[in-house]
Amino acid sequence: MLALIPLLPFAGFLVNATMGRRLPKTVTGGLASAVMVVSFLIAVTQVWALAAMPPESRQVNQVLFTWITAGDFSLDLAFRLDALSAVMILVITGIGSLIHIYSTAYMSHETDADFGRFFSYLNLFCFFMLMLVLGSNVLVMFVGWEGVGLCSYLLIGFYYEKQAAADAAKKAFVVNRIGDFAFILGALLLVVTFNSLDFTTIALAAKAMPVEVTFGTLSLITLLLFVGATGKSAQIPLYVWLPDAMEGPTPVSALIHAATMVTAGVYMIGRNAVLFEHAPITLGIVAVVGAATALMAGTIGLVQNDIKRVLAYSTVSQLGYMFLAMGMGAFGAGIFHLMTHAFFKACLFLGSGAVIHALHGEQDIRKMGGLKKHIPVTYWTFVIASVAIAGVPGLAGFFSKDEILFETFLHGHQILWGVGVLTSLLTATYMFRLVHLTFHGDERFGAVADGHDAHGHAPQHLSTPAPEHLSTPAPQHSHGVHLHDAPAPMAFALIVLAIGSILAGYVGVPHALGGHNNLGAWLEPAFQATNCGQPVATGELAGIALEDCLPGEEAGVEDHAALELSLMAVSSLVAFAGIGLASFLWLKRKDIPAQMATQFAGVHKLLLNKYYVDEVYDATIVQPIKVVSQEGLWRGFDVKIVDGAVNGAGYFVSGVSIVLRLLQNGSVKTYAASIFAGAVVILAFYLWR
Amino acid sequence: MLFYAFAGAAVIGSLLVVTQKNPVYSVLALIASFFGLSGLYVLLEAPFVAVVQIIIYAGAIMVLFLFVVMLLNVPREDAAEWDRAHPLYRPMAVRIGGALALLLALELAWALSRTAGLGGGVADQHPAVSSVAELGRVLFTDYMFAFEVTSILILIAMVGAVILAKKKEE
Amino acid sequence: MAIGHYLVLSGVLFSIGAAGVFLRRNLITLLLSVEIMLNAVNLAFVAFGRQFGTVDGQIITFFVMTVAAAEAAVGLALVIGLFRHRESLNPEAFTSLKW
Amino acid sequence: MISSSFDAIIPMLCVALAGLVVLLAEAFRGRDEKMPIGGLAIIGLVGAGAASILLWNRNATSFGVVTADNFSLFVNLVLIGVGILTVMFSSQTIERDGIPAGEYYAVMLFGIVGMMLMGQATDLLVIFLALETMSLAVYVLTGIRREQQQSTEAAFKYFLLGAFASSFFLYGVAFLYGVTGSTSLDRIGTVIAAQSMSGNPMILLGVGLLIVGFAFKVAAVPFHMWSPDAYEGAPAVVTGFMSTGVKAAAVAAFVRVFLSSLEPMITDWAPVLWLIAAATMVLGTVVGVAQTSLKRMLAYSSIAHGGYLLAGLVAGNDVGKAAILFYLAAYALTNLGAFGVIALLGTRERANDDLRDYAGLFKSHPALAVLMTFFLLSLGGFPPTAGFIAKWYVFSAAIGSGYYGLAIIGVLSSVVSVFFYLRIVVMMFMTDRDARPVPAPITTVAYAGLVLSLAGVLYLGVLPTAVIDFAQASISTIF
Repeated sequence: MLALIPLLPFAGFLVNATMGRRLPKTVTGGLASAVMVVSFLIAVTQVWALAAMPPESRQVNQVLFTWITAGDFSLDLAFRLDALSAVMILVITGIGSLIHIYSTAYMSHETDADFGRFFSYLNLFCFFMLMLVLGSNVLVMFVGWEGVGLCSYLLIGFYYEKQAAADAAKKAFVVNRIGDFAFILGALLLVVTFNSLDFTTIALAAKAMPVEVTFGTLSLITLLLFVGATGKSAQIPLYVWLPDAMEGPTPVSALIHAATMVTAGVYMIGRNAVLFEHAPITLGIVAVVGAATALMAGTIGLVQNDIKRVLAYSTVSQLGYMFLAMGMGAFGAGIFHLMTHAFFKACLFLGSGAVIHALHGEQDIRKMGGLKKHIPVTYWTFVIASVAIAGVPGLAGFFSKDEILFETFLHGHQILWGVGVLTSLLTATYMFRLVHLTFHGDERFGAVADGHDAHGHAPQHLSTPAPEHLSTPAPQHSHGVHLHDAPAPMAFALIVLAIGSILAGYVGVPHALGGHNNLGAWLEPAFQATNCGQPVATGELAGIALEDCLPGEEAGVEDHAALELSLMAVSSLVAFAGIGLASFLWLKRKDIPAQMATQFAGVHKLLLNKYYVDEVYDATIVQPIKVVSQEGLWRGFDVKIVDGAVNGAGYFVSGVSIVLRLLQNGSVKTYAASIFAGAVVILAFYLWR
Repeated sequence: MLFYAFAGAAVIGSLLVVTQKNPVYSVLALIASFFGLSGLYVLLEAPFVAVVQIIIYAGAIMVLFLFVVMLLNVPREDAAEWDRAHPLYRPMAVRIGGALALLLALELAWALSRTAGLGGGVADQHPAVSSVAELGRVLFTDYMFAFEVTSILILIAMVGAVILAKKKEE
Repeated sequence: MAIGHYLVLSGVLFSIGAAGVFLRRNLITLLLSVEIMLNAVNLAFVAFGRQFGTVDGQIITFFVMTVAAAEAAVGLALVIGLFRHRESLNPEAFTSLKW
Repeated sequence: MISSSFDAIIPMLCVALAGLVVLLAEAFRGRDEKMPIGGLAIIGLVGAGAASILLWNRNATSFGVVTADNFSLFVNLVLIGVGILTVMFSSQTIERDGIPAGEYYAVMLFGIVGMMLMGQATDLLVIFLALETMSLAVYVLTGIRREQQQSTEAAFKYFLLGAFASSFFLYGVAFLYGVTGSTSLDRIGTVIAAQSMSGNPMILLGVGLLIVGFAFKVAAVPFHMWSPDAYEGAPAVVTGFMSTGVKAAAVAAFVRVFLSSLEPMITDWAPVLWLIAAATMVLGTVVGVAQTSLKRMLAYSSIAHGGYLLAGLVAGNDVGKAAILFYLAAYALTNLGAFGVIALLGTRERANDDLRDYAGLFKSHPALAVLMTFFLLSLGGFPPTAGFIAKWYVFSAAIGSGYYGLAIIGVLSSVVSVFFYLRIVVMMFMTDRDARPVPAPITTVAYAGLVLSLAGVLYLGVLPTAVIDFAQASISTIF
C-alpha cells in the first residue's frame, strides 16, 4: 500500500510520457491530477493508520526487495513511513495535487504535446520526491534526490526555446551536481563507518558513539551531507541557481522550488537527526550558514523587481530559517516551518502565477499596481499568505517561525536570534512591498510599452520579452481592459492553500500559548534512534528497544513559558513593524524609497545586483576559463550552442579538455610515443624505486 | 666469438632497417639481421628454430613485405609534405621516440645487470634439447591447444587480408 | 656465452625496433620495426629455453612467428588500403582522425 | 594431457564452428541470394551460452591451459551477450553500408572466440595468442569499410599501436618465463608465492610490461590514444562491439593474471595501477567534454569507464572483484545500446554522429531518443540504472580497501562526466532542428536489440542482486 503512493504518480508519468502527445488536454491533465489526488488519499489513510499506533512505535516498513548486496553489506529497496515522512508525504501529495489542478488551467495555452510533456514531468517529479522522503535508506533517498534534480532540470528548461530558461536549467543542474558529489562521498563514508545505509541502523549505531567535540568522522560525514543539502536547498554558497530557476513555469516554481524539492535538504538533516546531533560542529555550521543565507537573501529580496524573483529570494531566506532550526537541533521546529512554508509559499507562487496569467506574462512589479479590484481572489489569497509568511500572530508562519526563534534564543545564540529577528523584519517588509506594488496604488500596467526602456537599471532578465506564454502574443493592456481573475481550478488551489496558510500553524501551537505543540510531539520519535517499529525478534535487542520506546520527558518546557511569550511579543512587533514600514514606504511616502535608492545608491545597487555573487563567480571562474576555451574556437567550435550545456564550472573542465585533446594530434607516432613513454616510466618506477 | 659476430650482424642489420630511407633496403637489411639471429639460435643449440627463422621468416614473411613494397612502388620515403601539418609534433615524436628507446635500452640493461644469476653460461645448467622429434612431441601434446588456436588466428588473418586489400567491387 | 649477453642483445634489438617506429616516415618500415621487436623477444625466449634445457622457449618462438606472419598479412593489407586512399605511405598523411 | 576432456572449450568451439559455417554459407551463397547469415551467428552464440550455463560450477579444464571456471563463464556470458546484440544491430547496418556479411560475421565470431579465450586461458602464451586472435579480428572489423579513408586509417592506427603494445606484452611474458621457467599461470603463481620476488628486477620488468599490454587493450591512460581514433573511424556497430567486448576480455585476463598468479606482488603493481586508473578516469572524462562527435565522446567515456574497472582491480578485495564483473555486464549492455542507437541513425554516406545531428531527435525519433537517454543516464551513473549500481560497487570496493583518493577521483569524474552525457540529452530533447539526413527505417531486429539492452540496463539497476550474487559466486571459485 505504501509503495502505491509513489507508484501512482509514476504510472501517470508513464501514460502521459508515452501517449500524452496524442491525448487531449483534459485527459492528460485530469489523469495527472487524479493520480496525485488518489495518492494523497492513500497517504491520508496510511498516516491515519500510523497515527492510530502508539507514538513510540509509529513506523511502517515496506521492503520491496533486496536491492544491493556486497559481502556482509546489504541494502533493501524499502519504504518507511514514520512521523517525519508522514508529514512530508502529506505535504507533497496534498500540495502537489493542488498544484496539478492549478496547472490544468495555468498551462492550458500550451499545445497538446507540451501540455502532456509538462504533466508527465510533473508526475515524474512527484514520484521521485516521494521516493526521496519514503526511502528507508540513504541510497533510495539518493535515487529520489537525483531524480528530482533531473525533473527540476527538465522543468526549469521547459521553455527551452528561451535561452534564459535553458541557461537556468543548466545552472541548476551543474550546481546540484556539485552538491551531489558531496552527498555521494558522504554516503560512501557512511558505508565505511557503519557498514549500512539504513537510516534506523545508522541512527542506532551513531547513538552509541560519543558526541564529537572535535572534528571527526561523523562531523565529516554530516558536513558532506550538508554540502549536498546546500546544493539542493539553495543555501550559501550554492544558492545561485534558485532565483534563475524561476524561468520555469510558475506552478513548477511553486511545487519544486518552494514547497517540496528545495526542502529536501532540510528533510535529509531531519532524517539523520541523530547523526547530526552527534556532530555539533556541523550543526554549528548548519546554523550559521542558515542564518547567513536567511539574512542575505532577505536583503536581496527587498529590492528585486520581478515578482517571482522576490518570492525566490524569499524562499532561499525561509530555507535559511529552516536550516537555522536544524542547526539548533530543533528538528521539529525546522520541519514545522517546512510544512507551513510549503502552504504559504506555494500559495504566493500560485498567486504570482495568477497575476502573471492575468497580465499575460508581465512579471515586473513596477508595471503592476492597483490589481486589487481586478483580481480579488488572487489578491485576498496573496494577502493571507503574505500575512502568514510575515509572521503575524494567528497565522501559520507565526507559530513555526516563532518556535525557531525561541529555540535559537534558548540555545543561547543571541546573535543568530538577532539575525533571525532582523530577517523576520525584512520578510515582512519585502512581502508587503510586493503586495503594495502589485495590488495597491496606481495601475501602472497600462504604460508598459513606453516605460519599459526608461528603467535603465532593470535587471538583465527583464530585458527579455515576456517569458511565459510564448504561444500567445502578449497584448498591451490599457486602463479599463478587463483583467480576468484566476479561473476555477486556479482559484480552488489558491483558496485551499490560503486556508492552509491560516490553519497549518495550529498543529504546533506552543505550550506557552496553551497549546500542546502536537506536531513537535508527533515528530519527536522520528528524531530519536529507535527501532520500535520493527518487530522485536531477538531477545537481547528487546530490552534496548523497550527502553528507547519510553515516552520522552518534556522537562523544562514550561519553565520557559515567560521567555517564549516575550520573544513572541518581540517577533509579533517586528512583523507588524515590517508591514507598517512597507506600507509607509511604498504606499504613503513613495518618494522615500526612491530617495533612499539614490542616497544609498551603493547599497541599493549592491542589493539589486544580488551582492554581485553571480558576477564574482563569473569573473573568477567563468571568464578566465571562457578565454581559454575560446582559444579553441578557431576550429569553428560553436561554444554557445554546442557547449552551452556546460556552464560555470563546466567551462573550467572544457577549457582543460580543449587543451588536453590537442595532445591527440592524429599522428600515430605521437600515440606510440605515449605508449612508449608510459612503458618506460612504469619500468623506471620499478627499477628506481 | 661467433656470438659477437652474429650479434653484430643482428644489431647492424636492425639499425640499417630503421635508418634506411628506401623500404627495399630496409627489408633486405632485416633479412640480414635475421641471418644473424639465426646464427645465434644455432649457438643456443636450437637448430630447428634457426632453420625456421630463415625459411619462414626471412623466406616467406619478408618476401611478402618485399612484394608489397614492389607492388606499391614507393622506392623512397615521402618528402616531408605531410609533416608540415604538425610543425610542433612530428619532430618531437622522433626525438622523444629516440630518447625513449635509449632510456628503455638503459633500463633493460640496468635491470639485467642487477639480476643475480645471469652471469653463468647459458648452457651450464641443463643439456640442450634440440631434437626435432622432441620438439614435435611437445608441440603436439603440451602445446596442442595453442597450436589449434593459431589456426583461427591465421584464418582471421587470411579472411581479413582479403577483405581489407581486395579492390572495390563494381 | 652467458645468458645475460643474450638478454642484453635482446634488449638492444627491442629498443632499436621500438625506436624504428618513430624514426621512419614509411608505414612499411614501421611494420618492419615491430618485426624487429618480436624477434628480440624470440631471442630472449630461446635463450631462456636453452638455460632451462627445455623445448618450451623454442616452441613459443614458433607461435610468435605465426603471430608475426598473421600480423604482417593484416598490416600489409591495411598499408595497401591506405595507399589506395592517399597515394602515400607517410604515417603523417593519415591524421584525419584526431582530437 | 591429450586425454583431458574437451568440456572447457565447448563454448568456444560453438562460436568458432558458427564462424566456419558462416564463412561456408557465404562461399556457397548465390550472387544476389539473401541468406539469414546473422541468424547462424546467433545460433552459435546461443549454443555457446547454453554450454557456458551447463558448465557452471563444474570447473572443467581442457588441455591444461583452458579453464571453464565460473569466472570465465561469467565473462563468456557477457561476451555472448555482446555478440548477440552486435549481430542484431549489424543486421541493419551491414546491408546499408555494403559490408560483406559472411566475412563480417565470421571475423566477428572468431574475434569472440579470442575474447572468450582471453577469459578462459590459464597460460600466458595462450593469453597472448587469444589477445592476438581477438585483436586481429577487431583490426579487420575496424577497417572493414575500406572505401572510407577514416575506417582504414582507424584500423591501421589501431593495428600498428596494437602490434607495438603486444610486443611489450610478449616481452613481459618472456621475462616471467625467464624467471619462473613456465608460462602457466599456476606455475608462475607458485614460484612467485614460494620465494619473495619483489626484489628481482627481471620479474618487475615482466610485471611492468604485462601492465603495458593489458592497459593498452583496456585503453587506459597513457596507453589510450588509439581508442578515440579507432572508435571514431570504425563503423558504429563495430565500435560498440570493440568498446565492450575487447575491454571485457582484456579486463578478464588482466584480473586473472594479476589477482591470481601475481597476487603476491600486489604491493608492487597496485600503486602503478592506482595511478593509471586515476589518470584514466580523469582524462577520459575531461577530454570527453570537448568532443563534438558522439562516437568520439563515447570513446572518451569508454576510456573513463576503463578507469573505473581498473579502480575495482586496484581495490582487489572481494567486493572489488565482483564489482568488476558486474561493471563489465552493466557497461557492456549500456555502451552497446548507445552505440547501437548511433549506428542505426547513420546512413551509408555519413555517420551522422555529430552532436548537432542529434538536435530534435526526440521529435523525429522519440523512441530512439528515449532509449538513448536511458543509456546515457546509465553511463553517467544515474540511479536506478545499471551504471549507478556498478559505480557504487566499484567505489565502495575502493573505499573498502582504503583507497579513498581513488574513490573521490572516481566520484568526481563521474559527476563531471554527466555534463557531456547531458549535452546529448539536451540536444535530443531541447533543441529543434530537422536538417539531419533521414536514416533508413529501423528494422524490428535492431529495435529488439535496443529494447533488450534497455531491459538489461534497467534490470541490473533495479534488481542487481541476482547478478551480483552470480558475480560473487564466479569470483569466489578461483581466487
